[in-house]
Amino acid sequence: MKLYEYEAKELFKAYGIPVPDAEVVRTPEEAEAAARRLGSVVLKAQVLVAGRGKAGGIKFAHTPEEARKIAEELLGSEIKGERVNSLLVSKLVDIRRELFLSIIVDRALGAPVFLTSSEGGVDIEELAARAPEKIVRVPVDPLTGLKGFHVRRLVKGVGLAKEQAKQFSKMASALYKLFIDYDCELAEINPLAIDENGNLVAVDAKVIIDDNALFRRPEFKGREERELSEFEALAKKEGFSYVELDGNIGIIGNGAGLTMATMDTVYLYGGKPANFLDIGGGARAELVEKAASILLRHPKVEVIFVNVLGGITRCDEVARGLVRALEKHGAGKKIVVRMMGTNEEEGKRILAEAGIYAYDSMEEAAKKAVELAGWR
Amino acid sequence: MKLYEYEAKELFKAYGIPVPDAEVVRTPEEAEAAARRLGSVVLKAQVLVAGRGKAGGIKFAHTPEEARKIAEELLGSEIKGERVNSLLVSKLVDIRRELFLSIIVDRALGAPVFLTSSEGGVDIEELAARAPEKIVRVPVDPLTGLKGFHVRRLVKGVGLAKEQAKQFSKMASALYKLFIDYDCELAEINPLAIDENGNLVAVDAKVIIDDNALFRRPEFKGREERELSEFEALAKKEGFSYVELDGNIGIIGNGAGLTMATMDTVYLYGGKPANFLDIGGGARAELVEKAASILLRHPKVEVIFVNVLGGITRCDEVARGLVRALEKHGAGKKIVVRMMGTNEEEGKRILAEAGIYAYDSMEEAAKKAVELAGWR
Amino acid sequence: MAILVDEKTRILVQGITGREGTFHTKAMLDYGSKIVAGVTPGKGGQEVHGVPVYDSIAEALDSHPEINTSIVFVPARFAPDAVFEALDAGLKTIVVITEHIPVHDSMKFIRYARLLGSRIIGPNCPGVISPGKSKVGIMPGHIFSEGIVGIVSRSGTLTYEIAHAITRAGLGQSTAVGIGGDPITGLNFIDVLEMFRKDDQTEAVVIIGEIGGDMEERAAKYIRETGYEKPVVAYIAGRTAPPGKRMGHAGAIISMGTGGADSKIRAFEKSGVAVAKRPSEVAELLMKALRR
Amino acid sequence: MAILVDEKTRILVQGITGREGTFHTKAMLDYGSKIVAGVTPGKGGQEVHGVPVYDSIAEALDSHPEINTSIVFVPARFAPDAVFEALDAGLKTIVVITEHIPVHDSMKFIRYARLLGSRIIGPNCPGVISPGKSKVGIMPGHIFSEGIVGIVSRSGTLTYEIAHAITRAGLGQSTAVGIGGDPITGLNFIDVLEMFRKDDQTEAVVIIGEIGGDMEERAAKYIRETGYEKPVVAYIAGRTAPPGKRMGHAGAIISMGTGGADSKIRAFEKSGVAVAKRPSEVAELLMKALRR
Repeated sequence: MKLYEYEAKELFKAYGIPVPDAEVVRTPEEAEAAARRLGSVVLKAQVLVAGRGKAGGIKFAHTPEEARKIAEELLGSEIKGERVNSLLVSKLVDIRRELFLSIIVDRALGAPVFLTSSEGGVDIEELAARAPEKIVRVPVDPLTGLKGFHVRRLVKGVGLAKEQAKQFSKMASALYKLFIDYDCELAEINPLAIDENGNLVAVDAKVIIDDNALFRRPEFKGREERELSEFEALAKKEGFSYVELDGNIGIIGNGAGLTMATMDTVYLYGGKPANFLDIGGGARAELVEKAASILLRHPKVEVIFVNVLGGITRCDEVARGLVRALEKHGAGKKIVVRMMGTNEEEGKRILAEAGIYAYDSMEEAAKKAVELAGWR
Repeated sequence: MKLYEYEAKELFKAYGIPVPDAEVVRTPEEAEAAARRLGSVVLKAQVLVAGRGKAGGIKFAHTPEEARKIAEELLGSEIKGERVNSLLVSKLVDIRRELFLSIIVDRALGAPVFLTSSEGGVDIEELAARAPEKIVRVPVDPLTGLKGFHVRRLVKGVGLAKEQAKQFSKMASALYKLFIDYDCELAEINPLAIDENGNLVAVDAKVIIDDNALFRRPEFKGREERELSEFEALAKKEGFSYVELDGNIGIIGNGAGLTMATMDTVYLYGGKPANFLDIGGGARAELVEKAASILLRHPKVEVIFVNVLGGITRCDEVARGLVRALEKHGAGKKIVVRMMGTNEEEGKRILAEAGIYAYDSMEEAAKKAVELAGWR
Repeated sequence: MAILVDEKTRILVQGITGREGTFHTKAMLDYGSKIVAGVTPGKGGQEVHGVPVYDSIAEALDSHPEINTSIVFVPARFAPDAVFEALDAGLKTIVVITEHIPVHDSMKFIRYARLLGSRIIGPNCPGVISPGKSKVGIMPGHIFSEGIVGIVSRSGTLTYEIAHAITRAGLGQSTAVGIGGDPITGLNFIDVLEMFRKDDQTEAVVIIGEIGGDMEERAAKYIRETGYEKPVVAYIAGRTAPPGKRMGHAGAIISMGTGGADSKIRAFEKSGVAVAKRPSEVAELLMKALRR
Repeated sequence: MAILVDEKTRILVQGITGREGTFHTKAMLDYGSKIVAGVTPGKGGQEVHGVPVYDSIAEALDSHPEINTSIVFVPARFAPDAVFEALDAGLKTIVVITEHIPVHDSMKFIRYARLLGSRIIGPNCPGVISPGKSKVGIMPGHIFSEGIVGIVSRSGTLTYEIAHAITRAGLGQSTAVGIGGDPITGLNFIDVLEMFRKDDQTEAVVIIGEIGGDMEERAAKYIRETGYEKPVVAYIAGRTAPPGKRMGHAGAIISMGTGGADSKIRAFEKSGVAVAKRPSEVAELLMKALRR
């Protein structure tokens, strides 16, 4: 779960990481009042999509009136498809130098890794590609945690002097503590600015919390769904893995790998999936019915392609769920089924009774779905 | 540093470990008032020596008047040589069953180890000798800390039922947290009582904090010295390791092992040391002077035996310090010196000038000290 | 020979009294796996499909010192504790089926296992099967047959899909290892490739990768740099997945500019690994590589 | 041969710019020990007695990859961090001279070292000397001479006392190891006895124990049960120490009913280990055991 910038900065403040004085506003009037108090400000759209800066979501204002005008424009607008409901009005920092400091969960090492650079403010991925030697990587053993020598290595890596080294060390330690306490996948300060007084301040803040650990943070309960579209939220409620795509072929599979492979195969034959819906392992008829119902109601879906490899999942249960969903929602959409494995015969029999043919081969079924969806 | 029972119980309370309702009192009037509020009580002398129960430091009172009378007796009395300055007046617990629960730093494993038993209230060492199978030992890896399975093993070990198992588990986890947070060498609940309502309560509390870690707990600053005698406090102030013994031969050595061996050798030849004073490694003249001065002022010391093996410690510095101490405090006491190693010749010369002969052999010197002290 | 599990594997089921634990205990027993004990705290003394249940691993080991492998079905919140218990008890092979374990917990027990010299398979994995010898997992056993292809996969059902084709092609499998779909897993492709390298029974290896991370790229590099002697065929799921979206599980996500399928496919091809475009192509490429 | 340190030992001094670090760097260099680098954070670029100083071990290793041993003089509050840095850098032999390190910190880095396969000598120890080869410690080198007796000790100056007598007796030492006086140390007597067992140069072993803990009893049991082939002589300091008092350092305390000298002496005698009553008797007993 990704936090909004203002939420991440609240955490930063609680952990003693300096952030610019700021207010969250939801109306142009509030923006104006905030700017009156803060002076020259930057107004930042609070959205979760990446790249809001380039998309016009960050603007500067030097008078309260200007702030009000910008707020009027931004609030209610959409940035990369996400509606802007609030802005962070933040006192302008006179930035003399930009660094960055980030902690990620490194997959290859299986450990938290600090990334830092004396070149901040830039896109880290872009910097990693262009000049990887400018990024200092410091892994931390998850068993023993952060030690002084890790922090010294970071300080040396960015090349800071005494007072700034001290501030930076404190920030790095605080960020690590936050990273651990909140089960973060990512905790990032970019840019980490040095202002006109030589003080360090976190100008932006990015925190992603591991969804699987949210039970340890009940205060975030319910916030997970705010990133989701209507159908994503529906699917999530039922416990499905669901991703919205561009095409018109709705895909239901059991297991992430198989569902992805199904999606890939549809593309391979020239079709375009409308979504990715993984019903997981061992789904019963009711669950399959719910999955199918979501796609049957989805306006962009024209063909539904169900690909099931029976293991713990039983083909007869899948068939029963599908038939029930069709009975309820009507057969306005075309259905292609491929099934194999546990209770395959019974599943195929149930489908045949409802007039649905089930393929043995995933490729054959995919070709059929692509054809029915009008892609060839 | 050993905590008083009432201090340990304050920590217990802060960690959610239930303790009987109680008050610390310093006058008989306070004891009476406390008993009035609490009903039947037990008055417990707050001393740090072990075995206060058998020494008469724990008494029961069923009326406020009785409590007052007992307090009058106990306050100001001495228990095993330690003056009683305060009492813990504690509500009497109707104990139905006694367990114990302890966490120690296990030297052989290099890890915290839980000890628990369904036989509590007894002397653990005595139980360990009599029926070791009744003590359940559960080691914890210091790197990964306490896990649920450790606690379940403890619960199973003492054989508790549902609600009590739950209370016990909570206590064990809390005690471990305290043990870690306060750098304990020992954290112990003995007896851990089950009262008439089936609830668990810590009737006694013992906490020993690692002296080397007190810098992490500034709130204990200054409290370390309360266990010490006058000369122990003096020696501690100068950074010496010092232990008070029964005899009349004051022993100064450099290094704990050598000083102990010196003490042992004195005993071996029939003498009795008055103390153990380790000046440590690399002591300069001033420090040696201070060490000698302590013993020169000590009323029980008749002979001072200085045994120095020069390594980092230089014999000439030792000689100089000794001579200076003698100049200041006068030579009312006999001095026997053995020195060997770094700058030995110069040391011996300095001593010779002051009329002191220095032995090469530790055994010869020990014999001489024993003789001078009148033991043979 | 096979790797990781074989006829000498003696299994402890952690979380045996739960729905999944009970169901798969039966399935593993039916397959012929040697399950000797189960553990569920507080349920000691019961039996599940004839398997005795204990309150703790220590007690299970007291009665069954031959246990050498554990499989964990314990729910996510309690699974890390179960894994630590298994490590503390000295077990050297631990298969963690459980999904949704917080990654900070996984990092810890996986690192701890490495230091202790124990192997964690998973979390969030289908387990391991050495057909005809032992199945320590949740895969449908009948899809597999004893043979010469080693499979290592980040995916579950996709493995079955491909294993099925390999079975039908008459090649069969030496061992199929599902390393798990989480971002951090106990074994990576290289670990398993090394095992297959030394395994006599294995004549060819199939890697089933997916988007997310760079485990495939590392495996490709390893194959290239060590001159891997056995033919390797790969399939990568998620070629058409959009960046920034989790495709089913936490591990399968293109993020931070890495994890896309293209770079994985390119890396494999550079290492001489044939990459299948469709799952069914894997068996075809294997036949070609093995000149059958 | 000798154990732990020898002519191939290349030393890093952690805390080299401090008073103790500087003093003993000189003393070790004078003895002929090969000190190649020092570390003190923030003092990189300086030199101490000709030894280059770096800000971190990583930097020291960059310039001196031959470093295989570290000696730590860092003050107690910062010493654990220094040890973790050495472990993180992959150093396999770390001598921790520092005293007063909190025992909870020692527990962690010692356990971590064991899991990583590194050896911690200390904390609170005089170090290790293989006379004529290398001295990684604070002992006065001239007291020792190359020879055939392995010494393992919990004590500092008492070791010098006994080593001196062994030198005078013409036996000399293969290696003298001060394992440290803290309750928890990286190496115990058994660890070092095992090393001496395999060391050709060592023909007899001296154990210098003291009150506190049961390391001596365990060593005695080990000698008995493994049929230790080389003669062993022991001395125990603190026979006359009162219970419950710390005799000089945290490890030397009779507590919890254990740690007294009597049980240690009895255990050694039961194992055929000659126990000296006076320090000087050790050399005499050695001569007897070696039939010289």
